Amino acid sequence: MLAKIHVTLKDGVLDTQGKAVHHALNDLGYEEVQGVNLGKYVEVQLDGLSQAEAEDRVREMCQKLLANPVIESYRFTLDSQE
Amino acid sequence: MLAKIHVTLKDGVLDTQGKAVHHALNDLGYEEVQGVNLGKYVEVQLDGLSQAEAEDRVREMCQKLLANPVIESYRFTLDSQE
Amino acid sequence: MPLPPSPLVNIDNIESLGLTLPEFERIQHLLGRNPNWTELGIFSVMWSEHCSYKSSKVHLKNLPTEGPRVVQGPGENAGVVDIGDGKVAVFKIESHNHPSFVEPFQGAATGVGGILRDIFTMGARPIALLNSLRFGDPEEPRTRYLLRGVVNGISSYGNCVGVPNVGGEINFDFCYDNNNLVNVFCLGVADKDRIFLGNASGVGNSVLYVGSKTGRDGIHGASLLASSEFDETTEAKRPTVQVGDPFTEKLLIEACLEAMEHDWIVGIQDMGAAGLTSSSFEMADRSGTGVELDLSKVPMRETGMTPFEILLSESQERMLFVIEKGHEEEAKKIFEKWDLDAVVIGQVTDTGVMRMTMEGEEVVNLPIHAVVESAPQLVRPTKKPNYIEAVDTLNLNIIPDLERGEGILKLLLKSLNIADKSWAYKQYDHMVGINTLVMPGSDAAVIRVKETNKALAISVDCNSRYCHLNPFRGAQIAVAECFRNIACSGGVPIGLTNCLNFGNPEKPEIMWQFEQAVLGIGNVCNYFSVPVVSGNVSLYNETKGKSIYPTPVVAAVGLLEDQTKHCTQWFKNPGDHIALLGLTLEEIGGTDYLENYLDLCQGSVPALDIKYERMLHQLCVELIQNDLIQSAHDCSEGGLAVAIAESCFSGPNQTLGATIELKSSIRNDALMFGESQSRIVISYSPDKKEVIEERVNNAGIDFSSLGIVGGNDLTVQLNDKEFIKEKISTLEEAWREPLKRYGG
Amino acid sequence: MKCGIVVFPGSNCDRDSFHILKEILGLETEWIWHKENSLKKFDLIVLPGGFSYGDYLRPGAIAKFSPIMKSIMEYAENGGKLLGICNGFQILLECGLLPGVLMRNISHAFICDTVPVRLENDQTPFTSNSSKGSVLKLPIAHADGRYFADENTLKELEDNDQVVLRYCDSSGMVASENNPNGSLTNIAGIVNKSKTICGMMPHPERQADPAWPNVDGQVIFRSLIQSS
Ligand SMILES: Nc1ncnc2c1ncn2[C@@H]1O[C@H](COP(=O)(O)OP(=O)(O)O)[C@@H](O)[C@H]1O
Ligand SMILES: [Mg+2]
Repeated sequence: MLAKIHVTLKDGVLDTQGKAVHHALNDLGYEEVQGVNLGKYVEVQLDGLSQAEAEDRVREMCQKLLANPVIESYRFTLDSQE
Repeated sequence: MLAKIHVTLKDGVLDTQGKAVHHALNDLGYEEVQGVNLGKYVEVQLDGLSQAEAEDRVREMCQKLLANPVIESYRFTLDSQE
Repeated sequence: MPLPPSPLVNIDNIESLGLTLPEFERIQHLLGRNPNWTELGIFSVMWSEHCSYKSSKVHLKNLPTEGPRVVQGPGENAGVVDIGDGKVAVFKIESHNHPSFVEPFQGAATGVGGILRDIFTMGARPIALLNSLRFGDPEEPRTRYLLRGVVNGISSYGNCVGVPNVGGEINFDFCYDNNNLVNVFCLGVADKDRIFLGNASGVGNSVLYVGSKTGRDGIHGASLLASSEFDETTEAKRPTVQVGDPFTEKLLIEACLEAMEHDWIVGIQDMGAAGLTSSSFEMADRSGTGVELDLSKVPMRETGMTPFEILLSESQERMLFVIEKGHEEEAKKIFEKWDLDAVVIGQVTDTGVMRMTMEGEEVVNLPIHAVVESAPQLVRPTKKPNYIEAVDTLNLNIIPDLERGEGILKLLLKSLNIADKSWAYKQYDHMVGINTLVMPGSDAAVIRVKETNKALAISVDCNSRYCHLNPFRGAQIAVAECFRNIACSGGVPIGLTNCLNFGNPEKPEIMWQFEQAVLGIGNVCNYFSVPVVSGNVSLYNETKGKSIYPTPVVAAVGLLEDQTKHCTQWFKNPGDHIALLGLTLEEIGGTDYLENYLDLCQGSVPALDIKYERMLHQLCVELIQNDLIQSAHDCSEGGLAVAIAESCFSGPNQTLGATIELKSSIRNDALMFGESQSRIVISYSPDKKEVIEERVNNAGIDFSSLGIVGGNDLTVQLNDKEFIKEKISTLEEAWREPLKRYGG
Repeated sequence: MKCGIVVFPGSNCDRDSFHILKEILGLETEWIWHKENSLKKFDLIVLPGGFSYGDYLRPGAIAKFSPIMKSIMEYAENGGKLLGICNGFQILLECGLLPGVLMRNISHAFICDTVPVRLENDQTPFTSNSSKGSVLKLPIAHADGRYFADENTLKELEDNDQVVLRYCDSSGMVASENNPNGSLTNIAGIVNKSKTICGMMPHPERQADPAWPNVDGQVIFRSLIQSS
């Protein structure tokens, strides 16, 4: 099973890196760019868990390690084919 | 329009961060974790482009700035509702 | 799992591995049979220019490599020089030019990783890094991308492993447009009786693999994989750039140094270029032994790797140890403590043969000495290039002399080659380890040696425009300037390392440049009795037939017996006197002044009198050791005016003005912006005037009083006429801003 | 006074702190290996600077789960004095012993420099050897030093006098021009409510050896000695 996790900054936390990329894109001539947000994308390969178990476990991993609750939020999907 | 871009390391490129997170998760007792890959997730807000135009422009942005073509690959989707 | 079939060995794929037909015939002759594909791969890397020095070896013999302080000269992972008190300095410089052009961040980062391993492999704790960087036309957008990437890569890797990066140089010139240079230097300190070498002696001893797992990264040359035997998609899947993992490197440093406290280590070598192949072959060859390896035991990151791939992989952060039989578990325990893989992959034998198996099948059986020592040694033809005559002349009469100097001074201070480099070095942790007595920003950095009263001064230098105009004298000046930087900090040079960056050696003109530059380095080192103890050669720095300027980068280590007697380049107190040690001649050939003002790269390179140069250095160190001077700054690119201006504002705490008065019969431009060698600007408290003048006189060095520190302006009167008057803050801004703005 | 210095994999200022505490200040000092599960008795524990676990994912995120951290949390909860320098500060925030986060510098680049900081509170065991308002020149060396916390947390920090160091100019003026990394209100170091745990981005251990003329960093260690 493959967990696909997105970790992004919470609303209201200044995304300075996103802002920098935004500027860089505008400078490169992409004036259509109105905003950029930068986050992390984590893929975790899991073995031998049911869908429900996996859900709990991955949520825990996010809370404990993958996201910093002070500034980040997370969401994930589980992909069983892989 | 919202472009949702995933940038990940190409196969065979050492993922130092993924490796560290993998070890950490195993040490924390998540023995079911078989592998971890760490990538970037970028959301780019675009204005006034058609779907086809947006596709070309976002591909260009990825090649020029958002991904490092030597070691990274990228994929994206376009979301018109937003 | 059966091994996938190897490509057949035939003429086409011999070339795809970079071997020539005569080389192949030599291999057949040595073996008395055809090599298999894996064996051929081994020959291809071991006989490559990079590993065999086949074009350069005959010339490198002209460098002095011996001296009473030399503990280890060239030939090992790094050079070792005795600094007394039971300690040695271990150092080397290396290039990572090509990888940094393909991927600037990772290329530069892995360059730092590689040079660090060369140092701690010898048993030394790395205590300082330097870097020498060259980029093309700053107007090209790609140049900016490369600069940022390289600086970021160096900073990420060095900061994470915790070795301070204390100096370097950054230079821009069209000639580096498609061939940027990234040279990195590392200095370590070890106990003299705990030096480790790359030996594989003692039949029955174990070969231990330590560190990161082996992947398909950096398998020698994409060229080699692009052979018709592979399909297009294979290549896309196999990145040729290596990715550095500074965290693992840090663990390796600590674990190796801990292991080295034990007596069961026989030999150690890092898996650098040509990975497992060069480390295993070279170690066995040095000891005249044989080795048996089971490649299936090599820790692998990917599945399905072939022996060829395992042997040629350049995955980073890996070391090969030979340890005494019976101590395997002890060794593994130490590496386990640091969470590192450590696996016995073979044994030392007495056969002189490298025998490798995979899944029980023999895949390599080669006579070690033949592989390591029988690489063809070439005596390539040399020819003085035609351009030399043309650029050597400069008619001063067609260049009108300057009436005023502010404009040119600002132009020079603003030029990226002279402008402040703190944008780069503030991204490097230059203090970690708390040894950096003189931080970047002065002529040479000074690093204290804990547990002693000593310190080491280090500097890296090369003016490649000089080397283009006159490779012999250019190389001489590179060494002279490097030693002068060290003298200005209070040190006496005790060892040198060099990184020779040149174009295609198959061209006689390039080989001539190479030969001349090596002779130039040898000449000055001989005269100063400073041995060359390590180095690196980087050839083929050329694109579409256009070569870089010859760039023989040198780095030297100087000794300060008393670490408190170090000096910096900036003025300290208003009211101090300023003077010039040395003589200014009417020389403007090859200067930054000509290049920036008139767009000319022409003329005779400044003269160099090495006897005078050495007397000057001895005097400077004597003045510093006797606490007679407050500052000493070497006068180089941009000449006297730039040196004085830098002394005004390059200090970390304050900016001071200066009032200068000079009388001279030579041209104004030569006087203020000429680059005559063997000159040092000093400042001192007025009450030291007599003692200093007496010592200078005794030393036989020319002395000119220049003026006084203080005020808010830099004013220069030449022969009673005002030549420069400018706010020092304006000049400082001109110097501080450009690289910051450019690097952004 | 007995000091312990924790060594995480990737710590690289551990030896520097050791040198200052033991060789310069003559204090009894020991290493604490991150894989240990229990602690001896200490009067001060230092979480040193560096790149624990390579700073991969986020600085301090993985170190928080090192085996030793359980005992360190207990030690801290029982009032033991704990000083986190740079990466150590990042770890203290990740494990919640101090509030807030340290984000990427506003310049996005690593900064190594020596900067003035103003002492904001002299009523803590980490600062008592100096006086409020005095200016120290201390080295910084980090890529992730931009202090951030939500408004309530920030207010609480102010109300309880928990800010101990702020970036300033050489005269002690705190203004945005003297903010090297974009930290909220120029915060360079804070303490917990009971003032027993301190985290700071500047490196006092780098400016405490008399081989350099400036030994401003000794203020922090001398305060700890004084209050022990
Ligand atoms: N790439 C770099 N990395 C670190 N320090 C650098 C770099 N480039 C220049 N510096 C530092 O900036 C100062 C000025 O450099 P430079 O003008 O080349 O010195 P010099 O001419 O005396 O050799 C020196 O202290 C040097 O070490
Ligand atoms: Mg100099």
